[in-house]
Amino acid sequence: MDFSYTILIPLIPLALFVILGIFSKKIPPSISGWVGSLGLGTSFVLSCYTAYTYFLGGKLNGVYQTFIYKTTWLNFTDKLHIDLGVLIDPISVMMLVVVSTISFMVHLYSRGYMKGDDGYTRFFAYLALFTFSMLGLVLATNLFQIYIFWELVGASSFLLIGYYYTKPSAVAAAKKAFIVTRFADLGFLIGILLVSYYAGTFDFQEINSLHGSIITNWAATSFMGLSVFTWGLILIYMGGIGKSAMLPFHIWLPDAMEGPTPVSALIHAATMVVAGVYLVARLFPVFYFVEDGFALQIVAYVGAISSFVAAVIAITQTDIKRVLAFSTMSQIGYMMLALGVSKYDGHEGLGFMASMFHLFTHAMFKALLFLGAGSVIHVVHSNYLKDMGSLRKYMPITHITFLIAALSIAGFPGFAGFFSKDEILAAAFESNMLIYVSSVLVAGLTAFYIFRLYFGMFWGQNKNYEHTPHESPWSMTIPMLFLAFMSIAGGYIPFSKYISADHIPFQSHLDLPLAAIATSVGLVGIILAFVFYKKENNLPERFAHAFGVFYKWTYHKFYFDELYLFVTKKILFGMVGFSAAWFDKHIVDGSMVGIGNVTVAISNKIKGWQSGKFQDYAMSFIGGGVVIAMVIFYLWIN
Amino acid sequence: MNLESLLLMRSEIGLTAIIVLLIIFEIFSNKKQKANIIPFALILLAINTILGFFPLNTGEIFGGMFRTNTLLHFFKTTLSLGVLILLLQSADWLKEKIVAENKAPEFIILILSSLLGTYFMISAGDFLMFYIGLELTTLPVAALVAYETYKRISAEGAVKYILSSALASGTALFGISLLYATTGTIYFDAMAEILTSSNLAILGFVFFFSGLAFKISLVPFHFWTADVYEGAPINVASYLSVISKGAAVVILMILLFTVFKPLMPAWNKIIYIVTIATMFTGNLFALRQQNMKRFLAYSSIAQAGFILLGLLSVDQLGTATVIYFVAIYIFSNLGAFGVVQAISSTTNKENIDDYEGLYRTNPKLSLIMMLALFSLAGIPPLAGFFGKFFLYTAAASKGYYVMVFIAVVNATISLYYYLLVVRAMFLRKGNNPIPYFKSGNYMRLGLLLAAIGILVIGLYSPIYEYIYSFSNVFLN
Amino acid sequence: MIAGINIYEILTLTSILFFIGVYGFFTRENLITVLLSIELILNAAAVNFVLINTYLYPDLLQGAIFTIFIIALAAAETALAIAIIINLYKLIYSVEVKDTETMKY
Amino acid sequence: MDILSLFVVVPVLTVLVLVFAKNLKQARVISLIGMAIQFAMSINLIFAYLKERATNTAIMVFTKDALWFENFNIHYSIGVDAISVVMIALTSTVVLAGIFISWKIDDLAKEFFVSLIVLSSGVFGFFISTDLFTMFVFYEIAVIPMYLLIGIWGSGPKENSAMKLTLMLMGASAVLSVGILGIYFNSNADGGALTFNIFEIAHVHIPVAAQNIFFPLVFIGFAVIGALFPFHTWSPSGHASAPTAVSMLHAGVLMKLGGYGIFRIAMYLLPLGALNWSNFFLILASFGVIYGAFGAIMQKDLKYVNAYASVSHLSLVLFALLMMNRTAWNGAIIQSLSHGLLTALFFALIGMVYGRTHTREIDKLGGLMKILPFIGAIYVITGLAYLGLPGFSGFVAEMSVFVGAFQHPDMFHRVLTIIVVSSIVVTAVYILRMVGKIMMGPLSNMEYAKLPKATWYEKTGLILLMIPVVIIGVMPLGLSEMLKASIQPFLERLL
Repeated sequence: MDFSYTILIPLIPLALFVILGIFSKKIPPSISGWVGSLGLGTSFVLSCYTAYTYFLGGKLNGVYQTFIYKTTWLNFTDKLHIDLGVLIDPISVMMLVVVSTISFMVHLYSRGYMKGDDGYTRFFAYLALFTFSMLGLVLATNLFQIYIFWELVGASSFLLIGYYYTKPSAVAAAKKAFIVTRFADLGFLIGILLVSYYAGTFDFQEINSLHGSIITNWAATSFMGLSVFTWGLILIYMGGIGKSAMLPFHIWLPDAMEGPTPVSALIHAATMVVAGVYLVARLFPVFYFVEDGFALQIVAYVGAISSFVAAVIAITQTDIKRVLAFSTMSQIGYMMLALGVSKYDGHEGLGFMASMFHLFTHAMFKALLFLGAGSVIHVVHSNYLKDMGSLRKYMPITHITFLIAALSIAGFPGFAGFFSKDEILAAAFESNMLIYVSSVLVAGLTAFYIFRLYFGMFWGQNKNYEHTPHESPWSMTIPMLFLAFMSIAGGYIPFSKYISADHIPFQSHLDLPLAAIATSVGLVGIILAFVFYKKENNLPERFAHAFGVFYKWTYHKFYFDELYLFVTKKILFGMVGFSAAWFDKHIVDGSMVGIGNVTVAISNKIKGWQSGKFQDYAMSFIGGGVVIAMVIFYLWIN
Repeated sequence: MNLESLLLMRSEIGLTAIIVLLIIFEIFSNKKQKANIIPFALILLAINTILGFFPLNTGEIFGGMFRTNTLLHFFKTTLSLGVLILLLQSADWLKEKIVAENKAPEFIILILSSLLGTYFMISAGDFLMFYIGLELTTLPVAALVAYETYKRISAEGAVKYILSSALASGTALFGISLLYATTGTIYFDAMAEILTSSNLAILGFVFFFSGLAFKISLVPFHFWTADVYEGAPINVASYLSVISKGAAVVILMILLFTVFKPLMPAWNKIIYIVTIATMFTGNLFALRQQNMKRFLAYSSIAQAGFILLGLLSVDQLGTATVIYFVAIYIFSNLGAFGVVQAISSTTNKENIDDYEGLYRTNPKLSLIMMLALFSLAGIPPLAGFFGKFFLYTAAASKGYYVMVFIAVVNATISLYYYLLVVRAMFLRKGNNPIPYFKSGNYMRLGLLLAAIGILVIGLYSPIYEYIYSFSNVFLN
Repeated sequence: MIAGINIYEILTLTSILFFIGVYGFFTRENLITVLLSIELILNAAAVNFVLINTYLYPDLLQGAIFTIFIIALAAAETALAIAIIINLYKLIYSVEVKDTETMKY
Repeated sequence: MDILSLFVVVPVLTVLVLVFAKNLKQARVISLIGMAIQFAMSINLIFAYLKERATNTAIMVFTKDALWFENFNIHYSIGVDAISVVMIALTSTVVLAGIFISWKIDDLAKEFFVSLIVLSSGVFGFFISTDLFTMFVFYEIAVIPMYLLIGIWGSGPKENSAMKLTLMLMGASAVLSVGILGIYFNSNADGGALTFNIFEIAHVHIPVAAQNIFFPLVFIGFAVIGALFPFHTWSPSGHASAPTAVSMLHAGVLMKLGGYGIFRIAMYLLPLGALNWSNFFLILASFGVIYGAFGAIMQKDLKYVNAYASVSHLSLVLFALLMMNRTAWNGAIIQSLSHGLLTALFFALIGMVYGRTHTREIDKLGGLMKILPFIGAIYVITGLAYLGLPGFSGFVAEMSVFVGAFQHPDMFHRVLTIIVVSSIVVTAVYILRMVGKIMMGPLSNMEYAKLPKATWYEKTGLILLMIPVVIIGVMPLGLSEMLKASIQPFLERLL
């Protein structure tokens, strides 16, 4: 089969970006919106077609083939060269679908949401740029290509978060996001350098091949007790941590909510933030085989801890988008831990599949949640829960779709989230009890905080809105409806038939007891939320008081930001930067200037020699002659 | 000795003839015609200079007291070209003098006789002729330093000059007498054969050397320079700094390479020490100067230090580079002094501060000044760069890398104070800049010649090749 | 040839003469006396020439000739110096060394 | 007249014509024409080179040789390889852009353009000459006009900055001259005549002792203009005081002479010395990378930020050069190009902002993007390119350097590489700080609301510089292959 046409999928958005970007002043909004949506529509159709053809016909005697089309972009050495191209295998195809779907939906949605904004065209240009980079990322054929698009994704995220660039908070958030991820990418880059130095290649096929140099003799070179490849993978995963907002690099994600809501839906819920997961999945064989999966363990624990901490924090946040942000973080933690606990072949590789599955479903319902929140914010003009209430009367569609998404994320039986989450729990249960328990707890917390949102937004008592809320226009509701459909239907896709660590389909089944536990925990969460937030009452305050300090810490997100602020501002810039500047000004430059001053000073000191008395001159004349004679006699004799 | 052999003294005879003619003219011309002596003298000198470009065969007369060869002839021609430019630059100034106090002719006559002195000095074949030439070079200039009799500093400078130089020549004489004592001859060639490095000989050499070093104003024999330059009229200072210094350098080189060759290990060290001292002292003193004449005085001291680099390598290369650099130096310094002269003679301003904003009022003058200074500093593509670089090469060819390093450090220091002047002229706007003025044609011609020299001598390599071709005459 | 006096004594004498001149040059307050000390220096050199000639190299008269020229030039020098000093005197009515120190540094 | 000498002749002719210019209009038109021709020639040269290279396998092509000073064996000998070709292209681009940027120079316009073009002629001569002496001559010709350019048309403490800059650079070149003489007098080590010709010397086995002595001299002589720590201090003050076009030319081109000279002379002629000294200078260079970056964070003045950024990025060039392998060298050259273009862009933009708001204080500026959309957009793009965003030249350069340097078998070098790599974060910090503060955020001063938009000549200049940045960034393969061929001889010297 020939998948070379898939190159068009990223190139169309690129073309859109170039056109809209260069002529952003010329093109009227009415057109640019349509152009963008149509372009993305084509990519969407194409990727669906790709998925269709690949998953039906991509198998060669039971194994999903990998198709690679690439061209050399830059030669470093004989072995090391950056290629650009497309790599078609189950996960990349799956990601293609996710990215193009969500992006398409967001495009449609934004036409309504961004209406009347003076940067309308610019917005769509940025969206196109992001979509291009993200697609390039998922299609990457080698480490360096993925790094290239990794950076591009970061940049476009910077542009989109800072879209309202006159708002200081937005600018700050954009900078923060970029710099934090950049710092993580530093690890990524060094990791790439390490791996490529020892493996002599960037190419995924060679790196991942079970007979490749890495997997066969990773033990050859070790550094501080670990294989250098383990170090390399950990560093690479550091990049993943940054992009996927895992602990400890999660601090940028909440602030990133400064961006327009569609952006949050697209980038910071559905696609970009799962890049880390994708990266690990992409390198899964290496992660799994090198040093018996030491790096993979780290992935698992980082995922588990992040998901738990994030869920806890999410309970106390009052800004709905931030709640969703932490929820995203927690869900991605799920995916990470699923990968982490996964084995490689056959049914053992359940975790891998589960993680991808959850990635898919999560993209749908989380995007939906954001879009819903967006349409609410659109009418309420506030992000804060306290300004909302009993909106169900005014905006039925939003209400229903949001409910569906909430049930889905809460893992209510029959909804997409239920199935994927169940697989994850199953995988965790099989491998690591500790992680399993924590993730069950997280399930409960998730249900609680999401329904806290739900009740807080759509029930409770009516707030006095300056102008009465109304349902959003069709341009916004249609995508929501579609996603709502997906967040139910997505669960019934037999993922294990398509995606597995070793590309060999296997049969996965619903593990009822585990499902029962999870569901019941979820229900408890929902009920609690119902009790707390269905009607306005003082229960939350009482509990908050009961927990006291703990509540305070949670509310302040465990003071991560403050810590980082202290380290960067005070230590790095305050001390290092300042002292560097001082040193430069006074020591280095000072010494250079000093040479000059000394010369002038000497010249002032010795001016007295020229006394103006010609007899002194004569003395120096004769004296000089005599001295020279002396010197010569001295040097002469010996 | 037949009469043709007298032709070896062609340029000397020509010069003498000019002087005589001028004296006659001076005697028999009435007050109105006096002014014409300037063009008259200029034309005559120009003719003599042009004649100088015709080759002259090697030889010696008066039993070897007077000798000449291509190198000497070339250098004499260069000197007379320099004097020509000098006179061109002073012509307008002299005109006023004639009107005011009617004493132009003696100026020219004295300058020319001093030039004659340099001729005899450099082509001397024995110490007697050398001594006569030396004195003939010095005394007229001493008179010229006091030329502006109404100026106190002029008289003071003259006193310092005449007394110091008398002391210098006395010392040199004493040295010569000691050398005579060791060898029993005053002829260069004869002495070169006999001379051995006895202590007495070295003592004699040192005394003699100090006498000559005085002329070149090497440290520590340089102190008179600044005061005398400041006191003297600008063109006299210019003469001192280029012509008499250049001649002294050349004869010093000749003597070192021929007569004192046996003492080379000794004088090599002397030169080494003196060079370093000279460069540093000259530069360090020049940093502070405000008065342009004083400034150029110290700068010329520093330049003398650079010239000595060439003496360190006793070979054709060294000779060639020294001659080459002296020629370049003559043009560069004449350029600088010429501008100072032009400005001072119209506005009586001689301080660096007065030059502020000069470019905006008198662009041409400041351009020439900049060319001259950059040439002195050794900035390509001006001649000075080539001169300096070749001097370094000469020193390095004998492995004096440390010396070269010290030299380049000094070159950087010197660049600093040359840039101070450039700063005043170009960067500063100035509160009351010197107003625009149009200097006379003589002056313009003089400056033009100097500028051409600065530009051409370096880039046009055949000049150097030519100098190199005959630079071995004293090395065998 | 003077009986009983050998060349070394004479060279010593002339050297002493020379340095007396130098000393005078350094220390005299008055320009004229400075000029006198220069004469001493020149004469030291002149005497040197003559006597070296007669004692060491009597066959040729180079030294003697040289001496004659020295005397002549010394006279010229002195005359010029005197003229210049007089000129200075006309300007400042003083021939003191200390009055010739306006230009310095 | 051969294709290369024209690069020196055209500027000289332009200057000669300029002398007769009456006013600003004529002056700028004349210089524009001259430099446009120069630019066209440089573009043509690239293709001519590629064509020639296909058939000609010599190290240098388009060589010409004329005897100049016979008994020093000094020749006016010229020739280009890929490295000099791209450098020439860079120079002509920046100079042309500089002419556009200084379209409205008011004071002594004629003299300004004259000095600018004299400077550029020196640079061109430097890049084409293959004779040490000629090279040195052109080098100093290129340096000295800076004094006037900064001193007359500069701002702030211009006189001191100009003096400091000139003295440090000329002092360096003085040291350099000693080194060159040292090479010259060792060029007959295998017998044969003394020569200044680089490629004749390249065949000589200069004794190691001599190499160890003269390598540091030559290296430092060039490294000062390449802003090597601790000799970089002329550059911040110099840049800050210089007028826009001069900063562009200086940071964009003149500082490249350092890296080029080190590569072409120090590395190529004294490889053993290079090997012996590399560790010492590597430490300085890597320190300079980090140090410059941190220095840039703390600056308040836009030009200072950029100046320290240049220190950091040029130290990266030296770092790569000292790594002594093909990839790193490749990266070093591309980094020179990319930094040249980007920093020129930055200075141009800063100049435009300054020309409108009359301040370069970061704290005083803010939110200009709304008022000056074009300048703002280019500013942001330049910033992103500067911090090494893929798709722009900076990324290609840095990655080549990092990967190349990391291929070094020695642990010490790889550790240094990791340290140096970490600079990309700091770079991001100061770039975003600058961009975020002055372009984004609320308008800091209501006065700025009515600032004039970018004019056509400003836009032309910016676009002119931006195009190659993007081209290199998007398809670097051609360039890197082209350079690779020319780097081969340098590698062979190391064996």
